[in-house]
Amino acid sequence: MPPVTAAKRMMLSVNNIEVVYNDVILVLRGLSLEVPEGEIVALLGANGAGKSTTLKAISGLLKTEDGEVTRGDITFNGERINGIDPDKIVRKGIFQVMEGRRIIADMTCLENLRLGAYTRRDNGVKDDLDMVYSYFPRLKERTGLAGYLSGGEQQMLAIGRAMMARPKLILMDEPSMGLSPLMVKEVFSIVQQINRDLGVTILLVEQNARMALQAATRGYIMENGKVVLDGTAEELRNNEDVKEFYLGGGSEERKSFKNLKSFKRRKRWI
Amino acid sequence: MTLLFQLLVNGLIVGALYGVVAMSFVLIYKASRIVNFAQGEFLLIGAWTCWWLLTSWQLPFWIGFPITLVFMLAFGVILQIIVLRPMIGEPIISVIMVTIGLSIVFQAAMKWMFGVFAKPFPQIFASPTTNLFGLEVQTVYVMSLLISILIMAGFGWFFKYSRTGLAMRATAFDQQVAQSLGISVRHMFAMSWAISAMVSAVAGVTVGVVNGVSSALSFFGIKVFPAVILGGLDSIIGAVVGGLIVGVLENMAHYLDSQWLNWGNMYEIAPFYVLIAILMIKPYGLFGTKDIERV
Amino acid sequence: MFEARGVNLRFGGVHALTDVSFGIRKGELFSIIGPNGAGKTSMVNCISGRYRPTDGKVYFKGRDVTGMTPNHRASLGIGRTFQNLALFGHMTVLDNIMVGRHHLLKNNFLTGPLYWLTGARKEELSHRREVEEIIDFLEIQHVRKATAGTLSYGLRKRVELARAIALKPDLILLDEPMAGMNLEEKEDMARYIVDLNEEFGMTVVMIEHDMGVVMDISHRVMVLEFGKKIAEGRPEEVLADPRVRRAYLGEDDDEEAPAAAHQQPPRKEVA
Amino acid sequence: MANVSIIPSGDFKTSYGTDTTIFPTKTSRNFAILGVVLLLACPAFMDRYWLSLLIQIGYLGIAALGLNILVGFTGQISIGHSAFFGFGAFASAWLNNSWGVPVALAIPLAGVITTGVGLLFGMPAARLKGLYLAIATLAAQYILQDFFARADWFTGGTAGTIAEPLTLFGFAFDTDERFFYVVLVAMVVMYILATNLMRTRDGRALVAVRDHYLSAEIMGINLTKYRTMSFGISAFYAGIGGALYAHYLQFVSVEGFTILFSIQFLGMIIIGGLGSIMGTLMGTAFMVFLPELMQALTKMVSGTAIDTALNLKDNIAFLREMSIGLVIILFLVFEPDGLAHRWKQIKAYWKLYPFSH
Amino acid sequence: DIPVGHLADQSGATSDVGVPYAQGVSDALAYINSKGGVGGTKLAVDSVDYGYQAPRAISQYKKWSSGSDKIAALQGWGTADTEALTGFVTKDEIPAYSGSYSGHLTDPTGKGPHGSKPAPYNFFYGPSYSDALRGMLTWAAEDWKKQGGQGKPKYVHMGANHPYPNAPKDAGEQLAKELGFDVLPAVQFALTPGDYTAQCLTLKQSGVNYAYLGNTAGSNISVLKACQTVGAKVQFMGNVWGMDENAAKAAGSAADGVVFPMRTSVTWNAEVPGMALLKEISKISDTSGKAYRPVHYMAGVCTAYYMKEAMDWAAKNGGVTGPNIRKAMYQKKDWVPAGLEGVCVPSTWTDTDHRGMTAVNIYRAKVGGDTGAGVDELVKAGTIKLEKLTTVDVPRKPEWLGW
Ligand SMILES: Nc1ncnc2c1ncn2[C@@H]1O[C@H](COP(=O)(O)OP(=O)(O)OP(=O)(O)O)[C@@H](O)[C@H]1O
Ligand SMILES: Nc1ncnc2c1ncn2[C@@H]1O[C@H](COP(=O)(O)OP(=O)(O)OP(=O)(O)O)[C@@H](O)[C@H]1O
Ligand SMILES: CC(C)C[C@H](N)C(=O)O
Ligand SMILES: [Mg+2]
Ligand SMILES: [Mg+2]
Repeated sequence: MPPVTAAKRMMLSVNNIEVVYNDVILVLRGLSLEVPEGEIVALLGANGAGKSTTLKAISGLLKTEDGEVTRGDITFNGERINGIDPDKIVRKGIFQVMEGRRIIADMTCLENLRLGAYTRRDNGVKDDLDMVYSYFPRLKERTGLAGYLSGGEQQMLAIGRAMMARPKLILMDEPSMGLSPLMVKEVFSIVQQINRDLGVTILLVEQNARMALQAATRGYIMENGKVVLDGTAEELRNNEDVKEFYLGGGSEERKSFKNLKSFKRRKRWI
Repeated sequence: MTLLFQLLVNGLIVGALYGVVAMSFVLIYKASRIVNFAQGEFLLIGAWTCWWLLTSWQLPFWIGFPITLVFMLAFGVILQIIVLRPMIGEPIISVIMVTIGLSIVFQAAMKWMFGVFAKPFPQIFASPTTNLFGLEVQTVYVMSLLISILIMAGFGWFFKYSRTGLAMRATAFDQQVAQSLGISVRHMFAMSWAISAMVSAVAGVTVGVVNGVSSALSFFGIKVFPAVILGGLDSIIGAVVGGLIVGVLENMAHYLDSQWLNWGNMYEIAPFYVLIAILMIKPYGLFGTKDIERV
Repeated sequence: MFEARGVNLRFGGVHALTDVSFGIRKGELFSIIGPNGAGKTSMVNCISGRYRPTDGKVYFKGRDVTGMTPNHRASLGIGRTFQNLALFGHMTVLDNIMVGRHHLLKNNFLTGPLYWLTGARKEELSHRREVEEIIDFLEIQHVRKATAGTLSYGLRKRVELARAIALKPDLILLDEPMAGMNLEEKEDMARYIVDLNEEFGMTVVMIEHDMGVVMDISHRVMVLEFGKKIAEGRPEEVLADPRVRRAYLGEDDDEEAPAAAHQQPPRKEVA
Repeated sequence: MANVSIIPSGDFKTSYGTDTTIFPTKTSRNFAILGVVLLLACPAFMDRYWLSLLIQIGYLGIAALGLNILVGFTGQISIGHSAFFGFGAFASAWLNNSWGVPVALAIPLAGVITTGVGLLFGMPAARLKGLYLAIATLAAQYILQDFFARADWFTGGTAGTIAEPLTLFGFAFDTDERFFYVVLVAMVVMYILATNLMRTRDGRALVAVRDHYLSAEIMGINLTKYRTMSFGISAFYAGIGGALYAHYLQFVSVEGFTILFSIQFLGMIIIGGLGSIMGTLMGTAFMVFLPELMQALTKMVSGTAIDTALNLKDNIAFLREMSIGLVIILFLVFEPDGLAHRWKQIKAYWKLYPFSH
Repeated sequence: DIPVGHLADQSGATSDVGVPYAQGVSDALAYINSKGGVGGTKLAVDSVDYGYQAPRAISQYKKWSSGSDKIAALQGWGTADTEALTGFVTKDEIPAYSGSYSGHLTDPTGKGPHGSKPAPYNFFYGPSYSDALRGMLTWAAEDWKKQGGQGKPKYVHMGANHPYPNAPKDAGEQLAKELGFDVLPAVQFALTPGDYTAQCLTLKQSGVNYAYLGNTAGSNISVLKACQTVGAKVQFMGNVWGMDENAAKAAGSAADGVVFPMRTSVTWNAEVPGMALLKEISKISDTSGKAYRPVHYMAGVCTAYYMKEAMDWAAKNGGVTGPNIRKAMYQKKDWVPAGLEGVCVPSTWTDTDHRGMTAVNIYRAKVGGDTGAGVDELVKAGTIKLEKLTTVDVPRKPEWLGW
């Protein structure tokens, strides 16, 4: 693992964890990663690699799905947090934006946003609400139940809800999923803004590797429940395999989706 | 005509009582999607507790009753911690079955502790009956009517505006999401059970004062199902309106029955016919929120 | 093959679709794009029958199907996948796909239980064979017996596609089939879709936000914004439209541009 | 919900046919056959008490299976199952008493008539969902109970009605030893039918409706038809179970078919495991044996030190009731997915032994 | 040993009356054993609480009726279970003594004009629900005259639409018509406590004079209280199980004046020879000897003693078997078990008529003052009094057999 600049304090570190679902299905097999304070770290990987599982292990939500961290530990600001209830973890400052939006369908946008700030006791809620609305004006217009929002609108709401919580660390599970190209750009710029202006550390799971590696400072690549490659965003962007499988293009000119019919190279990380 | 009017008044009064029990149902449902089959036993426990304080300790009603409410609050919390907490995250239907188990346990426990005979409450109000619109009614009904209005207003505000109220609704919608927002599902559940137990105790004491306390009081639990559904499972106002409707319906059905039909038990069955009819028109009751059907 | 005439869809005050008319030719790969909340999914819902237009008519194979129930449309040959996953979570993958064959199977609640006596067994097995072919095609053999609800997101999308294919539809509607996939997986998915279209001869309607894919594989594209159709035509034409660029891609567009410049695949004309 | 179905290695399937059998492996099939053979021998060595419990499990198990098809497989909760059970009981007795239909024919016919009633009361399912539907079935419970008490011509009114024992070719199945076989055959047949149903088109459609009715509809499934049909099937099973009950007890009275009984049915399938066919049988057995077991246990307690310490005496009855409730609660706390689930895990464990985990 | 099965409801829906009745049966049987049992052989009594659930009663019965220690007789309880077991006890020839007094059980041959099924092995001690009601109606007709009532008195049957309250409904209404009552349509109320104000308002409006309460105490109390509140002046006539000391206490002044039939000649505090034995029996479960026993307890003791004496006879005439016990039941006329004189009412069973008792003792509950204290104190203080009004001899009409 390449050394991280010593000056950076590790906000989150995941050490060699193993996760088992339903007492039998082993999903993560010795996964380690670190998130330095104040940075954006991207976590990339194929479908089913265990990215969401990793995030859930950190936020404690694994428990609610019959999953369990059976080995290794997770520390947040030096404190071991595996096994702690998810709501307590939120209070410590880790907030997860779950995959698939998961907004509360039978409440209005406003109520959803207010719930984002559930753990907060300060008076800034009102201002933050305005801030969210200024990022996503559509949310202000939609006064009906959140369940009737379009897919993309729900995604905006989910991100807005995380902003309302003002956490120290946001775990984002595929925030750009289902967003239009315009919105994707917007979301990534918001992610960067949150990081820069509010000083929130972000662990980002993304399929849009190109955008993710642009926004992030560091990245990890997962396969089959393990980290197979990591480095700074720069390093990853220039890695041949990453280029080929995540960014497209690779060494040659970018291929058309139409023409890659039969020819297919399987990836082989070292 | 006066009979009809009197029945109407009586229907409203009894309906308000149904409304109280219905509210305590809805409360648990709103926070956890659990249908509590032990609600009737909550009512019973409340009634016995109050009875015991009033007879064995000779406390005056105005002290014994609040103590009962506090006790029920604690009881709800403890019950949640011991029995229902381990069930968090498990299939709702299993939790519902647990409440059925609870009702069996409490039913037997109450009989064990207080015996199988109906016991009368000591006299509480200087004048046990009050004249309301030309109908003599038990004073305690009037009391529960007032309390229920208060409770209803309180809940209405609570779920619409308070942070905790919102959190409870979120918990009901999706426990996992609620937890991801930092809501302690345990606290929400504990609170809803506690308040629900307390509210049922109001109804329990009322019925107990009127009819004497006996295990059979717990039947009220199932009796209010139509009321809850009529109003809409997740609506506090609906619960009260549903209660009133069922109360009035029973009495009107009885009127029809006694004057013309002579079926005998129309008052028991009619609410169910009306229930089905209303549901066919409004599948989520009068005030219930529709499920969101989107793909 | 399919035609929408003046479709309007309103939910209370929300105008999800306003006067949208378009047609889809047989054998075409037709994409719908547009900003979030533009009404793309709503349009697909109008085709598959989940929503009934407040106004306007939809025709399928020359028939007015506006008032037809979704299940009836399925047997007419319309299949689809969903934006938010909608698998039968507690069934195995195999059973999920078998459900897709519902309208092709004949046995029922009387003949089914008498399995061996009524030919139900034979029928089930012959369909199983065809389902296995779909499974092979989409390369999901390894999860055949897994419970659908526990699969990862990408696999679930694939199972959904398999289920829709199992219907043997003439028109297949795909709502963001590649959301949540990485490049490699998108490539696979694109290949399946092109195969569906070219080899199985299905007409495909696809909603997708990845411009690369849309540009590369679709024959024609329609753009919706705020419920209105703002453009329709060949991908490179549509993409050149300044309104589309502004509303959908963002003005300082440079990433999706190559796709437009990219050499277009030769149009394959289908009768 | 187990993710992967675990099948021991060495059990290769060579055709789709062998992959869709009722029993996933040869051993499991052999065990099932062995079980039935053992049951066949039961009357030879069991006394009437045990037989009567097994008979109860038989007819209740059939009815409970119907409820599981409705609740577990189609996802529609019913709190009125005992009313359908009762209807089947009355219908069979009525067919036999008033129309002279031989009992052997009256039982299936009663099932068919009950199906009709089930379809009628299942009609709200076209529009109602979840608990709203559940309470509509509660209405069915009360309305039918009222009907039983009123319809003298059909049920004998509140006085109840006599049901003749089943006779076939002059042989009367009027003792427990004999009736046991009737119930056993009925049960095996009904369970096989259900298993077949669930692995064919309409059975899958029911589960699809439960899991995701919106996409089920898009897949070409007529929701109204299947939702209502599920009530029909469930009522059919209830009707058969009820009819067997009637001819076993030879007397049917309104009093038996209360909401408490309906709730007991729910208990059976929840404890057994929703959506599990064999689980239904296990759950039924659980609910039948539990009170008997508690009875025996409390009897053992009486007269011991515990008795004197707690001053139980007559209160022992309450102790028993409480322990029944407690066992149900504890069971669900430790096994919220039901017996079938645990059974599966045990099987999975042994199949992978010693490499499980 | 002579195995005897005892089904009781101690935890179920009718436990308010089931507990004292079962206590009476248990104590009596235990006492009999302490005195050497039947003909020197002890009774092996198995008391089981079946929670008023018929299926449980049945499986329990199967246990008792199979194997080598098949019970010689059964002490049972409710209507549903007794009727469900009727066929079985007939086939197994096990005499069943029950707490259900349904008229249907009084017809051993099944030849009664009202088409009940034969119940040759069912016995109960007390007037049938129907005969008790006939007795009260007869009293009511006279009472109406005595009170100087004008015109036809109005009668109404009240209760749930259940086998138990309904058992005497038709019989009562028919006799009421014959006696010159104006019979109004029945009014129903559930077997559970609840608000029955509506029922009372209609009673009041239609000016009912006499009403029969067919339910158990719990729900009757609700009716009594509601009617008191709305001021309906009705003479209520309770069922055997519908009124007792505990119910009077719970209903308080609302129970004042309610009339009901009693199976024994006296209540606990009476001074009759038979009470000596009863007090001895009571000590079995109450060593202090001070407990006040409600009427159901005494009825339970009587029932047990009839069985015991039948067994005595059987022991001397071929052994304690079911058929012999049944035969023994027919041996005596105006039978009072030895030692219980003045308590148990003389009864006669024949092989064609199981109406053991047709003399109906009618009592009236008197409640004066607050009923907060315990039942024994209330009775001692005279706050609660059960006063005997009269005895009506209901004719043993053949057409009333099994009805
Ligand atoms: N609740 C669960 N029970 C059992 N297995 C599960 C569960 N959730 C996930 N899995 C399994 O764990 C593995 C990893 O899943 P995970 O959702 O973490 O993948 P992912 O990397 O987020 O994939 P995607 O990009 O598709 O979202 C998958 O094989 C999946 O089948
Ligand atoms: N059932 C409904 N009730 C109310 N409003 C609805 C309903 N369905 C859709 N809408 C509204 O209609 C608009 C269009 O929604 P639709 O889902 O079609 O958008 P979309 O183009 O698919 O967007 P996305 O790309 O974000 O998925 C949205 O504003 C949404 O809020
Ligand atoms: C009500 C109870 C005392 C039992 C009664 N004998 C019955 O008929 O069920
Ligand atoms: Mg994921
Ligand atoms: Mg969409």
